[in-house]
Amino acid sequence: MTEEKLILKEDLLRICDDVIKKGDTLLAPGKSEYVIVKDVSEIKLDPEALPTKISFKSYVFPKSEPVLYYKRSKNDVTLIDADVNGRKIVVLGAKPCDTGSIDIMKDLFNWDYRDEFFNLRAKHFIMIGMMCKTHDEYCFCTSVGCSPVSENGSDLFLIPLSDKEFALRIVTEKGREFIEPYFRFLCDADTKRTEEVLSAAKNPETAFDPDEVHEWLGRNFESPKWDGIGEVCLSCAQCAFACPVCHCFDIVDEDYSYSEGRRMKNWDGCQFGHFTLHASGHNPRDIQSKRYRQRINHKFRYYVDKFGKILCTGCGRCSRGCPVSIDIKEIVSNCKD
Amino acid sequence: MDELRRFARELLLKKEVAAVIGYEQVGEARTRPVVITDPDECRRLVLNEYCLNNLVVYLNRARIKALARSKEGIRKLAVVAKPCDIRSIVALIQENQIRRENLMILSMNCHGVVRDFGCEFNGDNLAAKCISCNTQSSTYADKSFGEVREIPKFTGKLEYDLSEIEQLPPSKRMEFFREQFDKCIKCYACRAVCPLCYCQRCITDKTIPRWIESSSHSRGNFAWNIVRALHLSGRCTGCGECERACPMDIPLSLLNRKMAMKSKELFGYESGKSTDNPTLVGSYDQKDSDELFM
Amino acid sequence: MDNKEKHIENGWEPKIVAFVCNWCTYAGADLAGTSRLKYPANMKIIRVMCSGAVDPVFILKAFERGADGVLVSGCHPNDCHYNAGNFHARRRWDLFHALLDFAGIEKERLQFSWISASEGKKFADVVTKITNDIKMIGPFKGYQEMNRQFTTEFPEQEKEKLVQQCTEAEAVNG
Amino acid sequence: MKIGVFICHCGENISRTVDCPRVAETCEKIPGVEFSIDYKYMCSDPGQKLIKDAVEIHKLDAIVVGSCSPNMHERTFRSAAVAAGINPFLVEIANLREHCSWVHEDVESATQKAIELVRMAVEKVKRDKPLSKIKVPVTKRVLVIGGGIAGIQAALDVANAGYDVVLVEKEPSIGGHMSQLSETFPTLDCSQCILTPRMVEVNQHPRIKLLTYSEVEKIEGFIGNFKATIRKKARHINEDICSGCGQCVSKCPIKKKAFSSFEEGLAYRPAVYIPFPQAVPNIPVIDESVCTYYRNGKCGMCVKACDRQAIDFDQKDTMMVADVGAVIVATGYKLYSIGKQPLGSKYKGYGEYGYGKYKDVIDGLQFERIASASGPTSGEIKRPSDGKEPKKIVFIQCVGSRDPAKGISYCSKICCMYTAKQAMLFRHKVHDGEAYVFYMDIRAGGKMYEEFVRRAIEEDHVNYIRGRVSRIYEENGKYIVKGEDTIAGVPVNIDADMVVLASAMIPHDNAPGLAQKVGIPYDKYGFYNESHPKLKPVESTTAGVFLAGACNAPRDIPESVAMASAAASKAIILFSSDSLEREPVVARVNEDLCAGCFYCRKVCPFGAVEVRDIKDMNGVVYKEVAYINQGVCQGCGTCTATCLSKSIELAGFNNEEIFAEIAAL
Repeated sequence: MTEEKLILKEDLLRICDDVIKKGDTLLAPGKSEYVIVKDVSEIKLDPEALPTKISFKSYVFPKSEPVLYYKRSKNDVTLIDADVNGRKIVVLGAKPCDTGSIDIMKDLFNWDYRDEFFNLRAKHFIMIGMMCKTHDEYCFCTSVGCSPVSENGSDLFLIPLSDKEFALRIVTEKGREFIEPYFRFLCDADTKRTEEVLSAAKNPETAFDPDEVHEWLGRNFESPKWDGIGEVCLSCAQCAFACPVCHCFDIVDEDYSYSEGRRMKNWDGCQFGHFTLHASGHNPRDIQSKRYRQRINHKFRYYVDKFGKILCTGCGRCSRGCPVSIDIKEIVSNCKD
Repeated sequence: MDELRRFARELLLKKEVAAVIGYEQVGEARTRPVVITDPDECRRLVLNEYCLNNLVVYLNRARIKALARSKEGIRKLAVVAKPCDIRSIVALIQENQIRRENLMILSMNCHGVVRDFGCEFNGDNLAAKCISCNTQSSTYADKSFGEVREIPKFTGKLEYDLSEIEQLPPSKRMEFFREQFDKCIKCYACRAVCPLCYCQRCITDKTIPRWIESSSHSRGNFAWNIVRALHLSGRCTGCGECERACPMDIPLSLLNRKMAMKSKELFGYESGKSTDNPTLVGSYDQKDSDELFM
Repeated sequence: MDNKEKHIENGWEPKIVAFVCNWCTYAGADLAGTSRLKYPANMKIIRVMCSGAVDPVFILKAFERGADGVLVSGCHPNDCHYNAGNFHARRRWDLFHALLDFAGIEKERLQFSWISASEGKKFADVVTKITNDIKMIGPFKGYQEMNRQFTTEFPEQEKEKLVQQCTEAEAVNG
Repeated sequence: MKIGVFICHCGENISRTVDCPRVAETCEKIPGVEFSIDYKYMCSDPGQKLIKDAVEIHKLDAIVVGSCSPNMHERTFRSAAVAAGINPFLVEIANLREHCSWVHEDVESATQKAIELVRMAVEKVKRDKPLSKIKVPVTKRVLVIGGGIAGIQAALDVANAGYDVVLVEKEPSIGGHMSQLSETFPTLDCSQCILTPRMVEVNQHPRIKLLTYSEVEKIEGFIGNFKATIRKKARHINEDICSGCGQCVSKCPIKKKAFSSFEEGLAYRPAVYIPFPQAVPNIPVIDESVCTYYRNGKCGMCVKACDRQAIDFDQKDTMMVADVGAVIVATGYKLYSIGKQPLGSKYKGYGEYGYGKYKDVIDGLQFERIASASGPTSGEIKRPSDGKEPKKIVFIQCVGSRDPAKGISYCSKICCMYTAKQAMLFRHKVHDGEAYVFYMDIRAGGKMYEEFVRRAIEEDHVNYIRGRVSRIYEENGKYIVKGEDTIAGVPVNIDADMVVLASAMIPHDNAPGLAQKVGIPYDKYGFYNESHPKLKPVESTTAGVFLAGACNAPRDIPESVAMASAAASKAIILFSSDSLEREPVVARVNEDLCAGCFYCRKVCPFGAVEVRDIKDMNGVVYKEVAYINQGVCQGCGTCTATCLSKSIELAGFNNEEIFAEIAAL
């Protein structure tokens, strides 16, 4: 259904301005995270920028959100559901390695219990992806089935033709609905130029074959390779929290007075020592190597087995931000005999 | 660098140490901590401006401590440490976490490090802690490597100026910190990289009672960041790893630096100076200021 | 109209918590009572054994629970029932106070005193002073804004009120 | 958990400003509260019965009483709870009287506050854990520090009750200041005549181990189980051999190098000396600082003189450890006798009185020696400067005492009496002598004390002048005392032959040092604090450490003796059972989570934190953790607040309970 148009940057910004004026949330990559744009002058739309330090995950799966509220009375507890903020969120200029993240997570949030919070937010997302024109030593989107020009997950997709013009591809019906009111800004596409630009994309070299990794992981649950990583990793959750598709969470009850409180859903990280700590005191993943093994297995084996998708977009955020420079690409590449 | 590799290799060959904790190069402008037990692997060791990590944090890790433990007792661990990192060693010794006799400190004569990986080493990109550094080499170490060279003059600009923030009215300061802390996602990278955050279970992970709300809402974030700074008051040695590790770019060292200044101003105490000093918290002077008290 | 009047006009009464040691200040507060001294009813006391046992996180918790001000009070230096608990406490508070001050929490929000068992008058004076201080600077907005994030009103409370009104009405109407 | 709430009206004391029925009614709605009631007098028998009945009928697990301060009736209600079958630590008191009804006037706000106080108590009691008392064994031996009259009395009382005593005295002989006194007020009986038999009794008592010339180095442990380390200083005389014949003393060639401290500097003593003839033990000491042997390795006259070869120049200080169950501190006092303010002293001197400058301006203790039959003048009143008999003596009271400007605000209590005594003695010995006393007030409260002072004035014609002396200076061999008679309102000039200063009693210089070793608090002067000024006058705040005599405050002899006997009886009470019961409010470490930083150990005022090794399978230590000795811990909780990982909890005040209270605000 893809239809291609041409749009000038200034017109694109006009559309953005309108989005803001309408009171919808406009997200764009900022210095270290996706930020809510208050004024279009803040928008950079730089295809050569590296991925932000963390993805826009928190707008669809917040770092902390109330699930319900409770109030204790003498012989009873009253519950109130938390209402989900289903406001429209427009993400402008998302990297191809980010755009698909919601689709990947969607399976997890819907396979058994349908997470209304996630679904409602995801439904209101308008994803405007943009072709990526750079990569560094940590990027490996091509190894996990993604690419700098992938439209996967985007409702609209931008291809920068010059500083001033973009090719705009309408990828989904949702994208079309969004852009229809602004059709007056769109011109006819110069598909040849677009193709040229796309073919000049700098693909990161393929580092590994996910199928081989999958197969190797199945055979090497116990492998001395995990030990070395266990010694260096310091067990923080930077990797998990920066990751566009890591989705583990913790449920805690939080009193805010002696009788009232709320049940919160908070991000959790599998590298934390107490992530799997049982109430009995037993911890099945008591040492760091087991925890890192879990991380890799979850991403490249378990998730694939369960949902047929790799739980990784190859954005390289976890490696770039790792305080001790652990490189997931390097580790996964080494997952072979 | 070669000297370090040779020396470390010898240590392992002679079984004087159980392991060497050092840096290896990964990429052009980045190093990674490495734990070496095989003498031949010592060729991976490097010493340069990209040796950012404070490796002292590893000395107190259960996994690393286990390496040093054998049936015969406890063997030494060798650690590569910048002179500023050695202050963390001193602090850990003061707090009974490690023993000097179980350590082989391999120090580097340091001429400054970059503020973050991937930067070119020059005056613009000098790490904040190196700007006014006056300990380029250490006498506490067992051996020092490399030559002493001058630290480049800082020509960059710090994002946040402590004295400017101090001068803001209280409500503005609270606003500033709340805004900064609101960014926090509670990944606890700051805690993980801190050599002095060695608790078996951090106060923030305690659930009965819940000391610090684990949620990353404003209140939970404020409490966590304040308590983190409080627990490091008079202990933090200013290695700045927390701030570097923070994926959300929260200026954590502002608080640490402020508390270090206060410790000095109120009690004349500087952390990590000498193992003979009593710790700031845990000791008292009858003459401590009574100004706060009605 | 000064701040204090403004805040009082809104019908606002500050909520103040005191963490006091069992031996000196708690007994001092008892003495204020036996001496029938009068002070504002805004402060509630939480008794601990020694001022050295008050964790700074207690104070953050108190703010989280809506306290507008906190007092920590113990024995005078050298009078500590446990010899040195208050000396350790003093150092801790010096640091903590500096930290909160830097983080932008007004100095009046967290106050400290030494009140002995014989200083009932001082206790009453201190409570009066801190209550006035807090009335002056008003509700602790900084923390209360944080508290309000993700909170919800329970309609049930409204229901209760309604029920009460109805029963009252019935009573009036016979 | 089912909680009962009991709101007391305290007659009208609470109900006058707190609407008690409303409090009880409102609190009934708190989740967990099964039963709630108000009553006129909860502490009365019917009130307690009400509690017991409610527990039975409503099957309550814990109770909250809204009443007076826990300091008043916590015990009462805990006993009532025990009688009803509830653990006493599942009782919480909401202080509705002292902290609420008595201090507030507005019924509405006081009632609201009362509800909140009860709510806090309810939330705390929900989290309270049942606790039981801790039993600690007792070592039935007492350490007495100080061998003055108080220490002697305490030692004898304890020993006579059948328990062992270790008596430590820092001087070569016991006896203290009392052995220096001439006669004692108000009976004028000879001090040594009444003291010496007791000193001998101490020395011969089979249950008393006497350690003179010894000092306490440190005391560890806790009530019932102290471990005292004592330094026995080298006398350089083998005590086991020495017969006390005194040959060495008389042969010592050093005659005029060292002043006798027993004689208060009014006489010399040799390098090897017995402080005074009645000394116990009667064994000399060699003063290394003046002995020729220690100065140049020669001499040895004493060695030759001693036919039992008891001289041992190589003797070293020795350390010994005594296990004791109780400590009685009876370290006494010294006199404030500062002419000028010495460096580092907190007291300003009395330079204007010429003490230290004029030889005939002396202090009270020096006069005692001059008046003593065994003193340097054999009891004849003579001036230290020229040995002449003084005809006119001015006694000045309150030198130092009651003078905040000089650093001492308190009254030294004994000076009025001893000045009267000294003036009287002077008049008895020098019949044509004139005695003048400058006083501020005469404080003669005590049996026969006032009569005694009146006797000095009326029978012995001592001239009492109410007023202060401004200055003393020497003129033509006389000391001109310039003062004021504030009753007559005229200046007074007296040309005295001698001046006696009744200087203040102050603690020994090292009193704070010893207090820190023993672990007891002291006041700003250095006097040791009693646990309660009225009800626990001989207990220190450290359990098992008792106080006797002037180390606590200025005391005269009968008071010191009474206090000593009281302290002894406290120790004996302690020994009356084989183990002690302690309140279970103690701290406990979670060893799994302890990171072994030992900040708790650094802050513990009682040394209760020990190091415990956690070993791996091979027996190699992989972790050191803190362990709190339940017997030593006094339950202050300072460690709990210091612990960074919150791995310590104080029973009865644990963090969860306090958090619950905060939440209930």
